[in-house]
Amino acid sequence: GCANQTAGTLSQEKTPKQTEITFLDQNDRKVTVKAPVKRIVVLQHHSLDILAMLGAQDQVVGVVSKWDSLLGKYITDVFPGIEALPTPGSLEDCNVEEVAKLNPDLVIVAAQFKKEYIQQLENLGIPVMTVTLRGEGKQKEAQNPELANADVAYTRGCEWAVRKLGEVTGKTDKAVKIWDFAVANRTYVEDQLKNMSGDQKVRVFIANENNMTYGSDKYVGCQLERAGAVNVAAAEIKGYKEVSFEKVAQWNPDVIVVQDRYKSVYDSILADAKWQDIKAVRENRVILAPYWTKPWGNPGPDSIALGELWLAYQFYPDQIKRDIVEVKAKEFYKEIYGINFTGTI
Amino acid sequence: MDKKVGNITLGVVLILLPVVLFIASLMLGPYPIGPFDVVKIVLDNFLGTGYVDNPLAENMIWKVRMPRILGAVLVGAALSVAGAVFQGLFRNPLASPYTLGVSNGAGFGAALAILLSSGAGLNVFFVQLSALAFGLISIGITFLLAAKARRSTVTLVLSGMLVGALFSSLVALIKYVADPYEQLPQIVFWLMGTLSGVTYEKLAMILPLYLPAMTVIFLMRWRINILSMGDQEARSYGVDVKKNRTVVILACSVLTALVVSLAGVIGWVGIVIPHLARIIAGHDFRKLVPVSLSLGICYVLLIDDICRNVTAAEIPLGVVTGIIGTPVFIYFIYKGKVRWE
Amino acid sequence: MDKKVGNITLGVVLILLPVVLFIASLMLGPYPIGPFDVVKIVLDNFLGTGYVDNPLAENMIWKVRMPRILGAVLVGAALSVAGAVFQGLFRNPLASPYTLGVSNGAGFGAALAILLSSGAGLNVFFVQLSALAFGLISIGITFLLAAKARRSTVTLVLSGMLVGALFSSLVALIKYVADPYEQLPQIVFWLMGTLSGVTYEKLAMILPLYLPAMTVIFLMRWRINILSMGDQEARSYGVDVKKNRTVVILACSVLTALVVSLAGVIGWVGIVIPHLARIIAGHDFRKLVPVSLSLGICYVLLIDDICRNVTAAEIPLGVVTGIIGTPVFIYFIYKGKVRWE
Amino acid sequence: MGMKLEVRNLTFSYDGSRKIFEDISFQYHSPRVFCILGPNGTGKSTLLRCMINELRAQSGSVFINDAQAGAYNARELARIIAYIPQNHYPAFPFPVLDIVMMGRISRMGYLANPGKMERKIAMEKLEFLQIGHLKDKPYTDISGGERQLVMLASALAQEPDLLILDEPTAHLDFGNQYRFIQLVKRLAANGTGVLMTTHFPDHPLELNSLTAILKDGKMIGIGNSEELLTDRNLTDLYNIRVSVESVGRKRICVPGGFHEECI
Amino acid sequence: MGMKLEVRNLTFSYDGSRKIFEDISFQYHSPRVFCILGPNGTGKSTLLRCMINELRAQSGSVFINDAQAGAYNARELARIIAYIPQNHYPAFPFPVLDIVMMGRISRMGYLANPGKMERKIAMEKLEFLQIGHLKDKPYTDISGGERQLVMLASALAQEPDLLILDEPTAHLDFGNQYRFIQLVKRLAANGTGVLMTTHFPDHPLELNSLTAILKDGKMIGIGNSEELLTDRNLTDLYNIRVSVESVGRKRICVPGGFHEECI
Ligand SMILES: Nc1ncnc2c1ncn2[C@@H]1O[C@H](COP(=O)(O)OP(=O)(O)OP(=O)(O)O)[C@@H](O)[C@H]1O
Ligand SMILES: Nc1ncnc2c1ncn2[C@@H]1O[C@H](COP(=O)(O)OP(=O)(O)OP(=O)(O)O)[C@@H](O)[C@H]1O
Ligand SMILES: [Mg+2]
Ligand SMILES: [Mg+2]
Repeated sequence: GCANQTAGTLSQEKTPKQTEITFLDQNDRKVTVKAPVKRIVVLQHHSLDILAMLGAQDQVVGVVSKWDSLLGKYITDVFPGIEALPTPGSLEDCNVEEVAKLNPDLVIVAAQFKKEYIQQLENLGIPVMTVTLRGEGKQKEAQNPELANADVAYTRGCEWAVRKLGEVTGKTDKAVKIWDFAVANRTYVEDQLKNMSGDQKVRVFIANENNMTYGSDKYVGCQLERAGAVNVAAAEIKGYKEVSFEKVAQWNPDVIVVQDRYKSVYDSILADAKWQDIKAVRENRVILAPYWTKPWGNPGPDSIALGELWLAYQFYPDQIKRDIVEVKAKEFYKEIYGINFTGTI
Repeated sequence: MDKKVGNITLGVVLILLPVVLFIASLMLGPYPIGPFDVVKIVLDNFLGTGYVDNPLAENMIWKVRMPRILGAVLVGAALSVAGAVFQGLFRNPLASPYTLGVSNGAGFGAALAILLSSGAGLNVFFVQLSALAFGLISIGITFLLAAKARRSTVTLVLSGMLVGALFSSLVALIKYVADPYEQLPQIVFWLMGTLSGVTYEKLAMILPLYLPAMTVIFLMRWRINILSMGDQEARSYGVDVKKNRTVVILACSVLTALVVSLAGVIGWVGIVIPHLARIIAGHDFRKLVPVSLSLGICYVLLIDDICRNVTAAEIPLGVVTGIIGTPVFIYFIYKGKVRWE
Repeated sequence: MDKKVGNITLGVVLILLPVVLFIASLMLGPYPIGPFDVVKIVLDNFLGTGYVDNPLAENMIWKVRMPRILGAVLVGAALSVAGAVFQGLFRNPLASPYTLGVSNGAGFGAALAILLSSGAGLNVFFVQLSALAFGLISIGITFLLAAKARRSTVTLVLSGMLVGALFSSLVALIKYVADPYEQLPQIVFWLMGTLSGVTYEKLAMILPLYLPAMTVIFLMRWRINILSMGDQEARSYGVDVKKNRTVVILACSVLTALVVSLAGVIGWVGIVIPHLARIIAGHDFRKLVPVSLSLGICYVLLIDDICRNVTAAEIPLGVVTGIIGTPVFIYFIYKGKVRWE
Repeated sequence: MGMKLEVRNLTFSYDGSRKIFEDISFQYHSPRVFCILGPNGTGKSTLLRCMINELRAQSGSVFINDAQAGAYNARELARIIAYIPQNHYPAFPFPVLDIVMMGRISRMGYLANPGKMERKIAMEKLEFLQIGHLKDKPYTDISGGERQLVMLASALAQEPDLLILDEPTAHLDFGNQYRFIQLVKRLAANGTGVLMTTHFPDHPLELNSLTAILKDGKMIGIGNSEELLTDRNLTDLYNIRVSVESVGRKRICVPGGFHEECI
Repeated sequence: MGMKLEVRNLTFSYDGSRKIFEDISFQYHSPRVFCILGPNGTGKSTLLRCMINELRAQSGSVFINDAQAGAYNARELARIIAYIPQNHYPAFPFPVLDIVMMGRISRMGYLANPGKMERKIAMEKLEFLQIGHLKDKPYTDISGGERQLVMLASALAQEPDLLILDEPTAHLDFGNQYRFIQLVKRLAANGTGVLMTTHFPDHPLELNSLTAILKDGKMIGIGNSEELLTDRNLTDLYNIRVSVESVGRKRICVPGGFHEECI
């Protein structure tokens, strides 16, 4: 009985508005979907966030497991009802049958999603789209740790993700609005900081748990650069690596940035005797980055729109005023997510 | 109960159980297909009744469930048989198919392939091939090392352990340099072992080596008995120890490398199932090999069914293997049934 | 060379080498402090010269390098000694301090503690304590299981292996349910083993058990020789096998649990160093234990120096252990020096 | 001085069903020599292992100096009794001297390593058995007979009241067998008892020992060797014709009588 | 039928320096019985292991049927020679019958499992040695003498031209020793050679065998037992007084002469 019914829904023609579109996804795989899609399974958390920005929550029928810790608590504010959605997979894998049971028109997966599953989903006639948030530039420059190229790659990648997700969900206008907002904010920061010379720039160290830091090819590095800072680890370290305290002491950074999900790291830096002779600690410039600035490995529109701005304000409060940050944050949350901004600046 | 009758009953059970589990596994899955529909779909394929009710269900059976279940069968059989043989041959209850470092070699191959592939170009066959190749290379190195030194079994085991350690360091190195967001999860995931990625193509890739290797072990069961008596004893019985041992170890290692390349490093099966089989069958490989085979297949089928069906997201194999298998084994240790010497 | 003279030379080398390496390690580090400054800083502390050149450098020596180097000493000593004892006691060249599942137990303890802590409240001592507690619990379970069954060494080893398998499944379960961004990396990182998190507080936490356990093993060296002859033989010499074996295994397991709780699961040392020590010292634990101790300390100090100094980012211990240690061991296998039976 | 070993109604089975021996009782006072004879597989080794409390009997008990054998801990027992099994599977290649020193453990402090004194005693025992030259050899790499002598030296180093030896001459050469018998006499004379199994009726005859005959799970005879080991008894015991002959002062058992016989 | 074993100038050393024996040469044609006598640790077992190519001599060579022993592969050699070592360390508790069937492997197909025929032959050998009742017992759980008989059955199942046995009677009881000697006679009569080491000069005397005496790394005598085994030679060999006495038709060696002697 069940099986027949499933088949029935599948073969049944959807509303005539749908048109078939074909494109290359961010892993250069050809994807064909009937847009706008009705039922999406989202196994990539940035995409889930972007879909919430786009206002496509109703089209999402399944989400990545552990979405709450991948994105943070705010997601329940911007995506009411997400708790009730099934979680048929993670960033790396899924239960193919569970996905099939949801009858999706499209599955969005992350870069690390196993290729075998993509194959199996396609065998079942389910289109899969990979979102990596990096433009094509990334592959060619993968071995090259130059920040400028990574910056281009992340920017293009994020733009593509916003526009393409807008297109497949039929929210093209909103996509344009989101991206324009991000670009405008970024340009504002750029303008404010354009007269700064290299030796004026603050030298920043990003502290994570387990003595890990972000080196050169992560988005957060671009974010710092965009905010007019120098990542002290970027010259010697690529990617996400452990560094010893000795190395940090040698770099002696002006500012230390800690994400607010690593509050314990922040506390221990302030408390531990050995850190007290590091410049940033001595000068009280250890800062905790709030969730909405998203200083992550990959960019979202809000990390471009708000994160860069906030960091620049932290580094150069003379050039970037607190009010501006507050206005922009409130505007972003109201205009894009459609809720009130409740974060602290 | 008469001992002979008991033996026959046991034999029948050990043959039927995997078959029953195989069929049951085909019927189990989160995507709802009734048992009759499963039968219909399977029969349709063989009889060409042309009666296709639901193409998605048909795909589910043939493209999703079947290759995975076949994979479970091959993995269970290979690991448990190789484990039983190694434990006997090395006279070491701690031995497993991974003792000689094959899994680390294969793991390195896979990690290397993942590292070298750009995100878009990742080819699963390349990964599998590389895993297989390095699995075999690691065995080659082990034999080379052991051959240069004294040729005893202990030297071989130590060489294998060493080669394994080397490759596991190399895997750590690759993990260290890999992209933490894209490649690292792939590598970690691969190493953890899973049956969900099995496809017909992958199966087809391993069968040409798998079947001969398994056949060799089956045919040499009596010789393995004699080899397990010790090198000198076997030699004076007229068994060319070096040659025969090499063939047996190679066959087991090839089996291991094949299934590791197919499904990653699946733990527990290769060390615990042989011990359980030994409780039932004793130390005689004529019985021990088929019993291990049957138990290994049943066990992996069962475990995989649990992984696929219990929760929405798949439970990793490594979680279920230990948690299901341990109580059984505890029971037998408790009963004093686990004897070695 | 006269054998006696050779023995004395060897003894002196084995005592001096760790000391020299210890001092050298204090002088090595990415943060540049000249050797003389190091000496000055160290002397200052003991003589109270009040001569403080550079507070950061002083912190670096006392708060960063010293605890870490002390950690390396404790870890190297414990793992290599416990490995040597287990290999002899179980008469099994594949045995290691982790054979009885202590590491998996401790790993589970740590993972559980990390899972239970909210991100902000993560207390490293709680993690260490939990690791230690579960390490000891796992040993307790192993003994209990083995005691209920036949009390042979093999049963004990199998029980340990089993308990280890169970805990490793439970660790997999925790990994599966853990928060992927905050808890999972912590757990993975912890399990990989590192000396970078060692502090005086952590050291102080393990010493009260560490020193007695190590002393017991040292004092019982001759008894371990007799135990390694086999249960019946030892008993007829007048050694209460069950009691003595339990004490020795407990001491080794406690040492293992302690250093695992301190620095995570560090591989290779506990299995390969004892084999190297056996080449130098033979099977007599009166020599084997101190030689293992010395080699273990040197090896871990050396490895850690490499991890700390070679690149800006720390290299994980697991990468270096295998890649440095393997050539040495290959050399000895090649030379046919590795003998077991 | 001298010790007392008493076996009362001892019944043993490995598997709980087939009884290896049943209802065996005897008393033995050291330092007299006590030989146990019996065909292969009759339970001699099993009986010895019950006496040293390695195997637990199904019923009956063993008393050592009037206390249950089970009441002694390993250390106490090892000071009274040294035991050498019929077969020993060597583990690690310890030097011969170390093996002999191991015999001293029950007389050393709990955490002590062997010192000069243990070394001296061990060397004495080796020299005494004329195998001093083996002292540094790994005991895994010596001949079968040499190993048997080393085990004996180790047992002597234990300085027990009673030696329980399972076929101690099995791998000794003709000369060493003879010397061993002389040694047993001397030990007895000096107050150390010897309880041994043997396949040679010549041994109890030569030693003039207390002798027991085990057959088909029963102790079918116990007494002075001279009286017990008659042509008739031995013929019954081994199922071949045996005649006990006098050669000078000695009495020698000759198998097969004077005539060839078919197997 | 009948095989030829020739040893030419054989010198052996375990460590490359101390020579166990030097420049040993002899010829042996089966099926005559050949006994090797010598004190403990003199190199008898070592010599046997050289003959079956388990140890490689430093110089000199062993010829089997006029081809170098090293030229035979294990299977070929096992069809000609069956060897039982002095000590065997059992591995897994295989049933006795399986152990005996293992002797058949050199006569079975490479990938064959033993069938009815192998079972039958193995059973025959067990019955022949009167240990048929042991067939299902794990061979780890039988007595020392029983195990020695099982190993003998296994060697017999090999149906070789020559049995090389290292102290085959060490753990046999008095009766089984006698029966074993009768068996050797019968084997020789039926064309199977037996080359054995023994500590009992009575054995070569009873067997009237070719006999060699090994002492201090030399073969100090080879010849007919009657001629070789004199009072004087045996006294020299074992360092105790030995007299060879006649008891009826038999000749028996009596250690220690007629007088007590000190060790
Ligand atoms: N571990 C065991 N488990 C079960 N049965 C055993 C075991 N050891 C010996 N037996 C059996 O018990 C009986 C007595 O064995 P035991 O070794 O005591 O004989 P024995 O008199 O010492 O013989 P031998 O003269 O050959 O040494 C034999 O039938 C043997 O098969
Ligand atoms: N594996 C070995 N390595 C080194 N030396 C050995 C080894 N085996 C035996 N030896 C030594 O070689 C000599 C001869 O030993 P072998 O076993 O051949 O003597 P045997 O004549 O058989 O003595 P037995 O009558 O006691 O069995 C002895 O001195 C012994 O110590
Ligand atoms: Mg016996
Ligand atoms: Mg010998």
